[in-house]
Amino acid sequence: MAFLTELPLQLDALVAEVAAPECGGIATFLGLVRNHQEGRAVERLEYSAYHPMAEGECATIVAEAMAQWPVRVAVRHRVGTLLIGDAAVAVAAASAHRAAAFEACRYLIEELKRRVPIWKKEFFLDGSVDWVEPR
Amino acid sequence: MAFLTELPLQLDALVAEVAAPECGGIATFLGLVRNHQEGRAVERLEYSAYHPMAEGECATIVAEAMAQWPVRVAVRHRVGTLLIGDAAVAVAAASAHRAAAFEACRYLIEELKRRVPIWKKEFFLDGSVDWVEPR
Amino acid sequence: MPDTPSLTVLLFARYAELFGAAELRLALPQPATVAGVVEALRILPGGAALPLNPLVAVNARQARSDQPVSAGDELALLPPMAGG
Amino acid sequence: MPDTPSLTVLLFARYAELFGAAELRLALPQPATVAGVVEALRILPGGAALPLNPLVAVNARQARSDQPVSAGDELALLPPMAGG
Repeated sequence: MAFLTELPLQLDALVAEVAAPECGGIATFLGLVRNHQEGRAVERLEYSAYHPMAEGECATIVAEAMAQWPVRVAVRHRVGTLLIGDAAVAVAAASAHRAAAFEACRYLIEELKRRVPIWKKEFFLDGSVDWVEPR
Repeated sequence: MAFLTELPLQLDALVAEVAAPECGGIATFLGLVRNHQEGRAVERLEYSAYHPMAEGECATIVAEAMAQWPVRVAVRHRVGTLLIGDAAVAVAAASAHRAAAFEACRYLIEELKRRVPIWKKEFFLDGSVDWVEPR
Repeated sequence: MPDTPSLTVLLFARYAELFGAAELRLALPQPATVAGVVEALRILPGGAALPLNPLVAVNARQARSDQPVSAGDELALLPPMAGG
Repeated sequence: MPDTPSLTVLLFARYAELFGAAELRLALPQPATVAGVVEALRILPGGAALPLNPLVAVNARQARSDQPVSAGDELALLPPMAGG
């Protein structure tokens, strides 16, 4: 299934995708649009992506996780306009034991944020606008 | 809300419980009944608990997590008969930033497993029965 | 023994199977401590298989073996915990 | 310039705003490398604000600045990534 989507993310669907009879634990992470950024009140975010490269880089990161841990994983990132509380990214990792599930889930979200060509423009309540750049 | 329940666990409900406009990340963990235990095929588990102490210890662990990290958390554990794939325990931790959410989520599940008076009896497909004890 | 000071012992999981009961009523032992209760349990049928220092809660709080107990207390014998 | 060898440059986020365009067509520069394309972009209107070494992908794969480019390639100029 595609990594990028314009539709709302469904954590339950991701969990169902990775669940399997041999799995004893599923760790998930949901990244949400929050109402503040460095002290300023946020109104909405607009996410854009370089789609073919984002899909490829995501597949690479997923393969890296599956090579490091015995996990089943799923990742999804939303693009378009998101409001406060909307989920921008969702990650799920299932494994026989919980340590692998946690470690793979953390690896996936850290690498996705660092390596996948996605950008977000922040619209503040005071009318100002900023491209978000990692610190 | 009570920590122990006989009803199926709903991860979405837990996520909704901890979500808040100031939260940018929610980490969750779902512990499932898996189909094998040390090489033996499992048919079902029966969970029992010392209810008043379990509720008290859970509240203590939740308070510890909230003292260590700026998080909103929810935890639920199921009791009774569970089949393969059923969720036995669900934990959610929401925070402004993801590191705190991950760390609190991990802390909660590790401490719950170690300190809360819950027991499980494993029924194997070959008809044998065992009380599960931590290694 | 309506006049004998007594306490309640709750048994869980493997321990309940040892004694064939989930709850016992015991006369307050001498010494009146957690360890005294465990000793009294160990001489009951099935009790010999109890570990020497089982985890015990008094009134739903974990207790040390030298903690005093009183008539009316609820003791719980807790096998190793295995939630999750 | 139908006969001039050219390549496509995709611009994203902040960079698209610099140039006022999401896509440009450039004549293959000399030298025909990633760095050569970046130099050609820097002299276009808006291009001076580009960093000296922006992250670039060639045909959707991250590329070093000395990587050769060919006519028909798709280059993408990538601002610092900010997913999640």
